[in-house]
Amino acid sequence: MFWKLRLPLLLTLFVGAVPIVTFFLTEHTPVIGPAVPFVRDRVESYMVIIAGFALLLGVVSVVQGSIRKIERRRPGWPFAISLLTGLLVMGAFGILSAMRVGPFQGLLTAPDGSDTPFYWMTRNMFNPLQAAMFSLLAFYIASAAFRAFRVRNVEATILLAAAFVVMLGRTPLGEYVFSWLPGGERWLPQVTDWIMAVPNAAAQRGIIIGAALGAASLSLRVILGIERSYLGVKE
Amino acid sequence: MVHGTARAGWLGALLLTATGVARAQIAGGETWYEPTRVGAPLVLFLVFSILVLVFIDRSRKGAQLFIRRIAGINAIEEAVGRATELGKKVLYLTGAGSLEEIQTIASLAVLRHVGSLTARYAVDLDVPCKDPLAFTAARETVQEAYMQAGRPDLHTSDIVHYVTYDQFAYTASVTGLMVREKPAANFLIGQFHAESLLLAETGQATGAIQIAGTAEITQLPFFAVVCDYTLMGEELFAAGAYLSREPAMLGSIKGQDITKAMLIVYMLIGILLQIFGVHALKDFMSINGS
Amino acid sequence: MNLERLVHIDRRIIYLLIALGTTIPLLLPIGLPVSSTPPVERLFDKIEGLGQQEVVLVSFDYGPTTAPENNPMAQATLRHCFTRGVKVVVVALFPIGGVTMAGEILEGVAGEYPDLEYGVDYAFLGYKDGAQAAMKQMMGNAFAEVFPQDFFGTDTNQLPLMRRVVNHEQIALVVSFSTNIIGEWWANLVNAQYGTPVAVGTTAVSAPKYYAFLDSGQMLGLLGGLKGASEYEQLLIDAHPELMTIYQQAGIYTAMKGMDAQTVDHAIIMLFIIFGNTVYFLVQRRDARRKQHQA
Amino acid sequence: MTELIGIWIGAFLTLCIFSFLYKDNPFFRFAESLFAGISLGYYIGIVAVNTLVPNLFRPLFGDFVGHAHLLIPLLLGLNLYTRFIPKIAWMARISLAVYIAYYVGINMVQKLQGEVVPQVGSTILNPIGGRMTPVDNLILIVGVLSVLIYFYFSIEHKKAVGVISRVGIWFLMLGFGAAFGYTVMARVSLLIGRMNYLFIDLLHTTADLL
Repeated sequence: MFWKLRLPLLLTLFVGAVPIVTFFLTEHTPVIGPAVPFVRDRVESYMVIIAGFALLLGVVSVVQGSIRKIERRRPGWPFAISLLTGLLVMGAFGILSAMRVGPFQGLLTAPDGSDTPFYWMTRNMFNPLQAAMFSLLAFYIASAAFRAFRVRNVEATILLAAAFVVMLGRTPLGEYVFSWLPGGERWLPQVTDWIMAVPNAAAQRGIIIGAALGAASLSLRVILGIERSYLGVKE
Repeated sequence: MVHGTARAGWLGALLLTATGVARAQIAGGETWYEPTRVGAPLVLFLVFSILVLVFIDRSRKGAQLFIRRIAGINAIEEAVGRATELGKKVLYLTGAGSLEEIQTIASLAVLRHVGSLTARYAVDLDVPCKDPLAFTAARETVQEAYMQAGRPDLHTSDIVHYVTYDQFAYTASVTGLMVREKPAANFLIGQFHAESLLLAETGQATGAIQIAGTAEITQLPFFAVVCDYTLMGEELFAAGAYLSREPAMLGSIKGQDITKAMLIVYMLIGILLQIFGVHALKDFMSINGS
Repeated sequence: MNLERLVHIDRRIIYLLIALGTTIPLLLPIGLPVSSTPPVERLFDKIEGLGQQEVVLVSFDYGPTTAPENNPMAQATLRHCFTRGVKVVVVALFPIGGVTMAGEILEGVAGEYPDLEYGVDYAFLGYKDGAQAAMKQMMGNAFAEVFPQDFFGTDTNQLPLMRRVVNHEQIALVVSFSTNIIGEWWANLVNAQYGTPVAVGTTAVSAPKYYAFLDSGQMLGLLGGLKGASEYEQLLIDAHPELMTIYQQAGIYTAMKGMDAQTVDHAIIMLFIIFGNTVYFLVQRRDARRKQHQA
Repeated sequence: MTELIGIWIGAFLTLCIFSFLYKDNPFFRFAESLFAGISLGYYIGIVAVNTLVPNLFRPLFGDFVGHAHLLIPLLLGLNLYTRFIPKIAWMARISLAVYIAYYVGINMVQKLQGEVVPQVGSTILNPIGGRMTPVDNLILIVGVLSVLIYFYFSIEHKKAVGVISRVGIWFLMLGFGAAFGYTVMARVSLLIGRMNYLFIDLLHTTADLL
């Protein structure tokens, strides 16, 4: 039990307390002073390295899953082949460049300044795919607005009204609506700015304060070993 | 025993900080403490920690603490139940964040609960992951949930699986999965970015009951508009504690609430004093600290 | 008529209209008028009031994903500086493609001004990671410390402009084009510490949270999304009509053209919301009547 | 020539993704699976070249004694792989515990210092004076406080508390609606960027290259 549960919990307590204590101190603090810059500068880079190792676990999971899919001829198994091909080609370029094997002397640009195959695939396949997926949001936001903004009750009406005014006020449309009144073309943009700066800011501030306290409380529960879903083992 | 050690260690850490600060004050010269942090942040930290610890202690000793109903949390069982009736799977996303993101930790706490429900009801669970560390932790969490529920036989390594680290490649895969496998319940809990709406809107189109939870201010509106239930900000962080019903967990929520009450009173007094030209309370909380 | 079918209208109809509403205005510009707002005017007036020897620091803190919004604002601001003869120092602090964006935009805009001399009228220092630390170091200590060489590999101290510009003391204004957090840091760290005026051009998503900085005076001006960028383009054309030729070229992308598409798409979405609510209202009324009949 | 092919591959993949709007189809599935594979391969390259080699392997192999401290992250990282050996699979949890604990500690103080303190400070404002009108100031104060009351868990939301938390919900809805409306712009902008790429850039570049 000690190794499986207590040791991780004791480590959690110790490792969690260190950044808290050093947060308030400087390197001039007696006794533990020298630890302060170490914690601030080094530990962070350690964590990045640990996260780097974790990626391989993910890769193993993907490869195992895809192979299983192909072996068992599950629905859509041919697409597992295109997945593995993309992974293999791109990953191989990456690993070879990291190890500087043969012609692979740079990840994105070769020493002579020319683009590598890795870069070519990034630019012509990876980036367009990212941008295309991202831009689907315009369609989704339109259909979500159509479906969700209904005058159902007080809350839904407030939501709708605020969204409607801001949508109007952020485009030239808002200027036309009241432009027949003197100075009217500035009304909706001004109302929009007001909504953003006053009630919206208030709501955000309330959420931020609450969420930060909630996060701090959860942090404390983790450090004290009360919350340990991720560790599994129960006492 | 562990808790005793934990508390002692914790208090020790506090004491160390306090003495460090006190000695720095006396010595003067080169500061031994961060002047902008020792001030409001330290006081808040101490008050908060002590309140949380006190209420954890009280709760453990049997004090009955009331926690109000949180609709999104109560709906979790209903959602898993529906999946059972329909014989379809439950999809659980832990968000885009890694383990440095506290929202991911909060999500794992909820996943633990969802995992034990799906184990108990023998419903399929699917947890595709974006972050490799979150993936590793989710795997531990789910495995343990199935063990605890007494159904290790239902646990397979297919449940928690890795997809890819890219935000939109991940989103494409998961939306594709939603459309093809039509899960009955989707949980979108953790840190989300622009993909929130792509996921939620696709899930809505497939007719799944959707429970979302995030503290990302920019994404909350989309979940609130599209999903059936949304755990907002602080509710997300409280969810794990609420679900566990463990006294220590509930005590920490109470401590956090009392801190909140104190801050509200502090703000009200501060505002009142501002009117009379006294700025002390505001200055104490200003960005540059003491 | 079956009202239920209208309530649950196929979402693909909405998708199709949005696709058309975006494409058509880009190919056949409408030229809707744009009026400006104070946060944009304040930045414009600031640059309009700068002397020819004064220096603006332009920081590219965004990447390709938000280029449709950020590019036009960066182009308009650079054009404004170059038209007025104000000196410009360009840096990039955004890790994913910031330096590429900076290079492309700068090359394009500077190309429109054949009289400009690199190193004298403007300098491009390149990319530095660790935005917060880099900001503090270049503004507090010296640009040359963070960027010993410029983007092209020349010693920074060899550039006549950079011999004059040491740190924040020679910078009249910082303009950050930012996707997310880096613009905030400019206001938080640089404006707070050195008092240098900071303006930020950001995406429409991030703009709301920047209002707090505008409010607190930590930020001089703010361009929010395409709207902010098109306002700036309009102010620029009004003040410097000679730039009209650039902005009216066919086949180039400007915030004003984008704004036309924006406006059409917004109109489509809002009409759908009105339509949805009308149908919803009719259904409610019909159901209420049916209930009455049954009773 | 490779450039021309590349540009058209990009355009083809863009259309494959867009086809999902109509319905799920083999083109989308192809693009989606390729996307998953390529992106994962991309991050393998990035992590290896930008993190593991320069921050770990090169310093360790170059000057082992000087960088012996890097054994800490190396061992913690390798320890994650104990997952594959059933008998000692639990050891991976130690690395997870260390990773989580460190960030949880940082999070805790940073949230209090960086979010609670400044937001509380800036809510303490004199309703009369400042940049905003007294009414705006009051609305802001009422908004922040009522939202905080809404998040109060350990009290029943009845009577006065119920009323205030209802007001809090209204503020939340107002904020959500506004943010939604505001985001519409950004999302449409992205689509404009893509359409611009498909209809203007693509044809221009093709014409230039031919």
